[in-house]
Amino acid sequence: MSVTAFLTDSTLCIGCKACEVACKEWNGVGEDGLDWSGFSYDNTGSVGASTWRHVKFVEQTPEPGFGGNAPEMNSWAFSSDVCKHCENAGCLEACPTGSIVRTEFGGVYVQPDICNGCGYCVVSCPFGVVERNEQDGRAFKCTFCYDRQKVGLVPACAKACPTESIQFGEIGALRRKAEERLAELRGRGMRDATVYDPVDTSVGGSHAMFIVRGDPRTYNLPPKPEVPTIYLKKAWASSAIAAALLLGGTLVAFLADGQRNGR
Amino acid sequence: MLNDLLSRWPLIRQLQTGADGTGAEAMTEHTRNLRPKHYGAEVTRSICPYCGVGCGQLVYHRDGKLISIEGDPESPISRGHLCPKGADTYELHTHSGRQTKVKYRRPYSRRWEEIDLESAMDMVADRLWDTRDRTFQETRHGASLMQTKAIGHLGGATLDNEENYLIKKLFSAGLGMVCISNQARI
Amino acid sequence: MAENHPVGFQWVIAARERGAKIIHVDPRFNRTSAMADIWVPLRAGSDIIFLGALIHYVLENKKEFRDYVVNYTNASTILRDDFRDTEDLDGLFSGWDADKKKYDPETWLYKGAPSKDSGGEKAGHSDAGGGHGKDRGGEAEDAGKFEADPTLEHPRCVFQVLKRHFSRYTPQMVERYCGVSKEVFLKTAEAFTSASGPEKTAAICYAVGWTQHSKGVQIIRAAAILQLLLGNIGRPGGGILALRGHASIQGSTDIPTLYDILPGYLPMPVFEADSHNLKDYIKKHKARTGLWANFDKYFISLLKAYYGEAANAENEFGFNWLPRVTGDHSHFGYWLEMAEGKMEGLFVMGQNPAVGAPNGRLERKALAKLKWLVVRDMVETETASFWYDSPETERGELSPDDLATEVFLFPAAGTAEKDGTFTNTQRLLQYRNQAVEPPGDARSETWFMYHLGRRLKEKAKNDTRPRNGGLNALTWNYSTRVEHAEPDVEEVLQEINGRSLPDGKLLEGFKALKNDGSTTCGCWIYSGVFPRPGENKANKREPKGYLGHGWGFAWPNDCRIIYNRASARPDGKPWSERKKLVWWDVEKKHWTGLDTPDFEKTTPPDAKENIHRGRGVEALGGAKPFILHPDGVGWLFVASGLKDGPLPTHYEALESPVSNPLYAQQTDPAADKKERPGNEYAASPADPRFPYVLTTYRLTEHHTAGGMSRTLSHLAELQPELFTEVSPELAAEAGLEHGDWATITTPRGIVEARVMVTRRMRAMWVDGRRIHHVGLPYHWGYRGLVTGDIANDLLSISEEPNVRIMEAKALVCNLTPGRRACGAAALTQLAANMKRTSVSTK
Amino acid sequence: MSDAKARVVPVGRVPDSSAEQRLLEIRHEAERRGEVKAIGIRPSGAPFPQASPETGYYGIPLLKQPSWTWEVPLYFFTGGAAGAAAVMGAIADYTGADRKLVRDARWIAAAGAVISPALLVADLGRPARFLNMLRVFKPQSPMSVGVWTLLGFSGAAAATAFAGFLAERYGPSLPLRIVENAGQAASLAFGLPFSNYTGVLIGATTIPVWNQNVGELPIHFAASGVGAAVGLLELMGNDRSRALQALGMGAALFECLEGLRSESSDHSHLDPLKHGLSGLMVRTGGVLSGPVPFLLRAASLLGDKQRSHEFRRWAAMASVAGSLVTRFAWVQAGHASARQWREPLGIAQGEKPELGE
Repeated sequence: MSVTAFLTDSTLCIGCKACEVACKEWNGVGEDGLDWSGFSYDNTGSVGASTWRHVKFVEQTPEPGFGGNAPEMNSWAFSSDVCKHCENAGCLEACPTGSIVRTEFGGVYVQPDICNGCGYCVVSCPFGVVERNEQDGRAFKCTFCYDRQKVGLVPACAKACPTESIQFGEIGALRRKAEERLAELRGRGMRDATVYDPVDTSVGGSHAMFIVRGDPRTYNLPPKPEVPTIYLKKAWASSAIAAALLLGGTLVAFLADGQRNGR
Repeated sequence: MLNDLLSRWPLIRQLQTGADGTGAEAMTEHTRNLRPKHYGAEVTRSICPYCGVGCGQLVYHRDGKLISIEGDPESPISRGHLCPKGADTYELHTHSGRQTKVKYRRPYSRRWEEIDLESAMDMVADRLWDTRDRTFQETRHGASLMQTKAIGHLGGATLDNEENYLIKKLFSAGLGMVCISNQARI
Repeated sequence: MAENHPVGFQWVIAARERGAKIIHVDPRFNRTSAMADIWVPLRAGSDIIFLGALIHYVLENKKEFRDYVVNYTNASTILRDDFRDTEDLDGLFSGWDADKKKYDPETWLYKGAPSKDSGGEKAGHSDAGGGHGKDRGGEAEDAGKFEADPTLEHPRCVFQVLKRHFSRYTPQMVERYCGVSKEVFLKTAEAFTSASGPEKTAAICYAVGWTQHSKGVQIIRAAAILQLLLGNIGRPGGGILALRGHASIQGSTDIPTLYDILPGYLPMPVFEADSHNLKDYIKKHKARTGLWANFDKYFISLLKAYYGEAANAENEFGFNWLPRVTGDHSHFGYWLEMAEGKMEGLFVMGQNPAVGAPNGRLERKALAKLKWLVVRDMVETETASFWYDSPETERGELSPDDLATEVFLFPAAGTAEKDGTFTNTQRLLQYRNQAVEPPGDARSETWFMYHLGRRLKEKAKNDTRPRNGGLNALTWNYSTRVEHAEPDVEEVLQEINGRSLPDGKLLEGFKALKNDGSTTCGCWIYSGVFPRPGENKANKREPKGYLGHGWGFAWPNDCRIIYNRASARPDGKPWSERKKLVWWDVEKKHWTGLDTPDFEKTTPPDAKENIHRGRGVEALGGAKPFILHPDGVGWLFVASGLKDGPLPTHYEALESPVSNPLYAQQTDPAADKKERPGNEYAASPADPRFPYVLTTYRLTEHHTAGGMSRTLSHLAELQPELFTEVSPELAAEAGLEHGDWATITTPRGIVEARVMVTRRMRAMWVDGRRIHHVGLPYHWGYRGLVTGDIANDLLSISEEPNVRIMEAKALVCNLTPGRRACGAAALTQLAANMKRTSVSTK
Repeated sequence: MSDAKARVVPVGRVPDSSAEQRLLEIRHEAERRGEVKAIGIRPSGAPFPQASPETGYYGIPLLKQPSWTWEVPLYFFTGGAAGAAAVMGAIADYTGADRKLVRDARWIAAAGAVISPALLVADLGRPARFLNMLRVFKPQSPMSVGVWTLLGFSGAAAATAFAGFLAERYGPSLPLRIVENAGQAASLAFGLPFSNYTGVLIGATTIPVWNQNVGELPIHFAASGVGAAVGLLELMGNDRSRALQALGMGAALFECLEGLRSESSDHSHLDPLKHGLSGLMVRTGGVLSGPVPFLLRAASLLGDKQRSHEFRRWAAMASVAGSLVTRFAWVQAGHASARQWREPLGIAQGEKPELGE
């Protein structure tokens, strides 16, 4: 039993969406609306309560003579998004019921038998992943296939992925692999390749890393995701001041009032 | 009893261990005993029904019911991977839009009727026999012809070799139908 | 390939990661282009110019793999003096009969070969045969006699003819008419040719983007010439891979549900030409040398499998029970007859022509002329519901109240609910095992056919008219399981494999077949799949080694790379260590290697050929890898068997905005337009009413006509609506807004689609003009979770001369902003568009 | 039609590369900005959606909007008012203020103690599972801390009011007195955090407009709660209390300062407080909570008795309404902020504000 992670390498992703479907098939997740978006071939939009894997389609300008894999061009990039399973997870810390737990594999898991749908995790996720299913009432997101991992199986998305763009394994090994892959890609001329793994922010790194070409913001990957617990100190300090002001103010007001009343 | 209840209260576990309520202490029995849905199920080897690549599939089932269909890691073709269509094979078999009864539409009717399978087979056999009998040409200008052009068949690329074999054998070699075609052009 | 065969594409990605270069040639930048190193946006329909220019580049720059070309192709073969090329006749080869609109292929023969005037139709050139009944080789019996010049210098040798034929297919021509700049072309040519030779190989993968043209076969032929010149056939990493779109579309041609062939590519007897007797039929189709020298064994064993004990030498093994082909009974051929009311009944199994077939309006209206229709599918397809739910019922062309057709919709079993084998795109047979019972009254086609056959045989039992001879003789004794009386599928597979008589022992391969009626075999190329009881090789799942032997069964003889003798030099040693596949083991004196040699195992490489006089495969000697061909070599020039010429020649699509830049002959002369009311064409070239090039395609999220994907929520949501892809330039010209609607019309149909403006589509400069492409995926129809207009309604029913495929990848259309009219007004709008005389642009 | 045709020997028109280049530039401009400055040029097909470092991922918001419905902001209101009222009641009692004021404050606290949990339960996706909130105690989760605080406060405030009621009805007794006193002490202790923790609750989230104001929100919410509590007490007839007047003045002053703070900053993350529906709501709430009651109270100090009374009533009503609007406004601002896709990506705002409601 080791701590595991995803490494989603968008330079290998062909945008087939097998991960989306395999995830839904395994987890019994329903469809997410039958609307055409016009955002390239992305008709899902984002991860949410009813989409736990989501392939993004980033179109740029193709030029004849340069395929999308050419180092000079990154013309149509695909990247499969998923819950980041943060090292410091906002949803996990926020959950008041203990429904969200950290598993032995390092994943962040919402226990469906506990969640009461308070919705606090929704506003605590810096990646906009977890969402309340309004029909069901509970919050849902990628389970990291905790059930499969428990018996040593690979998560459904990683298993299905035809080109092994979604890799799954021990987190340390994957981090090393990501670095090696980055060096290799840069060596091939893809100087715009980067690894997205926010280790230097309060999120402290994630169990879902990404290799993308170009600015991660293009893929809706925030440059500085923060776990909201960093605001707690300031918030409670403010709360204490507010309480002190209330207590002091009230005391002063009533004491002064009493004095004036000549008591 | 109360003791048992208390011992299952994560707060008590929290107080005992000083944990922060995010780990094992907050897990339920259900979570602790979580197993994949196909745990211990029967598995049958199959092949993906969609395109011509021929990816291996593992069909998990229990008590005659499908549980899940996923890639076969042993396949030298697919190595366990599937595309979005292949990954949806379970839904293909289990979705609510599947037909399970023979539907029949009478001439000039505006609606379907459900009929039972054996009668439907008899009806089709009767029509096939009748049309063939009326349209069959044994010879033309004294040369062997042995055909009917009044009945056609279309389809085969989604079917099994054995099925295609029986179609060609019965329709062509047995009944003399020549208008037989499918998706393939070779 | 990434679009439609994602899992197969993993191997392309794996190769790319090891340094392979991927070149993607497609009018639009799709998911495959996104993974490629080079993207070549090519004007739809200009493929032969492009491939011809690659061939020209190879020949001009002496990039050919000389040893391979000299030894393993017919480059040295000398042609007849009276052969005339398209260069001489401005787009026609010698032998064109303008009245009959067909070629007499006599002058294409090799010099020294005897004339082939055999009295009847020439094999492979019959009007009736689609071409499925391939010519057995350079024209039966004596194909092995010809003259050759191994120096390749003779002016009439194939190599020199080829050079001349493609001399005007230059980079400049590509730049001007393919929309591909010279730089991109040269970059492509350099990349492709540099990856060929003893140390390297390059593969060409194609799908229907190449086949669905009025000259589809010749496009593939051009690829074959290129690969033969570069020595990329029969070698690992080489070849031309047809990426096929259905699970067993390969199987359905091997064991065909087609009108003009029998299992194993044996031709259906044609009326008159093949009517008379078995002896003549065999004489006509049997070759003297090569594998087709055993034609009689394959054929008689098939008749024995069909008719069992009733088939004997006296009754020519039941040869006259087989129906005779009298014309074009292909899908389009008989459908047009259906439209004329000449057919009564139709079975449709696992296909959805109401959506998937060209000119859907004509196809659907033809269904209304039937007396009865039987549809078998897992869902209610558009085909099953044409009588109440089609555009024609909405537009008032059809009404259930006047429609007499009886419709039966049988629920079909899914793949997990039945046993059976699929043959995948690499000729690999894989057995599927039943996991669960189908729901309700859903049954397999095996069940349906078996029980239908049982009923008919019962009806025919006491009817002794000649027409029932075959039916009564037909072997139909398959054992059934208790549950649903489902027949034993393995028994059918065993019948396909073949047995020896009278002991009934299963055969180990097609070499054991006899021509005296002492063997049965349902499909000779599949023989060996079930060599012993209990050993179903298609169901084996123990992959070993480089090519996964032990997993399934590849025909023939479990050989994974066909013609693999070509992976070794004439002397039997591999061309290189890096690219070794099979080779001659000097000590053990047999062929060995990483693949099963598809060559005679013990024929040494130095075995002398005796093509001019010998018989069978032995006559080819030890260094002729292409054993199906009577001369044992790969054909740069096809002397016989093709109906539109021995060499690929560029013709414009039947509908094209461009004049043929190379020849006066605008389109493939032998292509059949089937032009008639309801199947009209735009004027060609450059019909001002239809200024844009239309090309149709699939998306990875859907499967063909959608019956297996639009009905499923997880796939429907991924591509929920029909959309059309246009370049920003075209959007500006036609006044289209992204996300809004556009109406696309052709002379046949009118559809509306959401507009996707994308730079992945490019306006091209072709001969000084802007050529715009309109891209349109075709999966939608009027049933399922997501519906939309049927793109295939725009296509015409046309027939490529060799295989009778329609042209779906290059035609012309008009494109206007906004939605189409509804109801009968849609037809008015369609008619109005036909009457337009000039293009009005915003 | 004929397939034959005269052989065309054309001299190809070469595309004019400078014009092509210019077209390309125009297209790029159109895609980036959604419009083209040059007059008379129709950008080819553009604008069509783009994903880029400037446009993000098609402008699809990264963050999810809060799933909360009206119950939650109403809960913020009732909780804030009840908590502040409990504190005032207790202090008033300890300082020996008017018994009616003490009683009324206790009743407000008690009412809040009953309504607040009901609102909180009603907002849950699975209300029946409310008790799961008590499975764990997570100091790192303001929601968890808040729930436990609510539990303590509700119990204490309800007990205090109930005991007081019994004592008045059936006469005092020692047990009642103990309960009343202990309850009052506990409501004071819980009321202090309870009156402002909701500021922590929304401040410690990923919603930019909330977390960027995390240092002010609890104070802001406490002032709002005080304003509401004072207003309610005054409306219940305690409109002679100068202590309440002073507290009301203080709360209004804090609200004025809060308004000034946000209005004087032009950080884009504050946009939801100023633009669109949420901006309107915030400003309305702010005016009703700050300047209006402040001025009315100031006026009431100057005017005659009758006028003074009127002004205080109006001030009380403004404060209560202001507090209520403020709570809804902040939740609304959270929605708007979550839609601001540029914020979490750190992309500078373009010319047009992106706050379509």
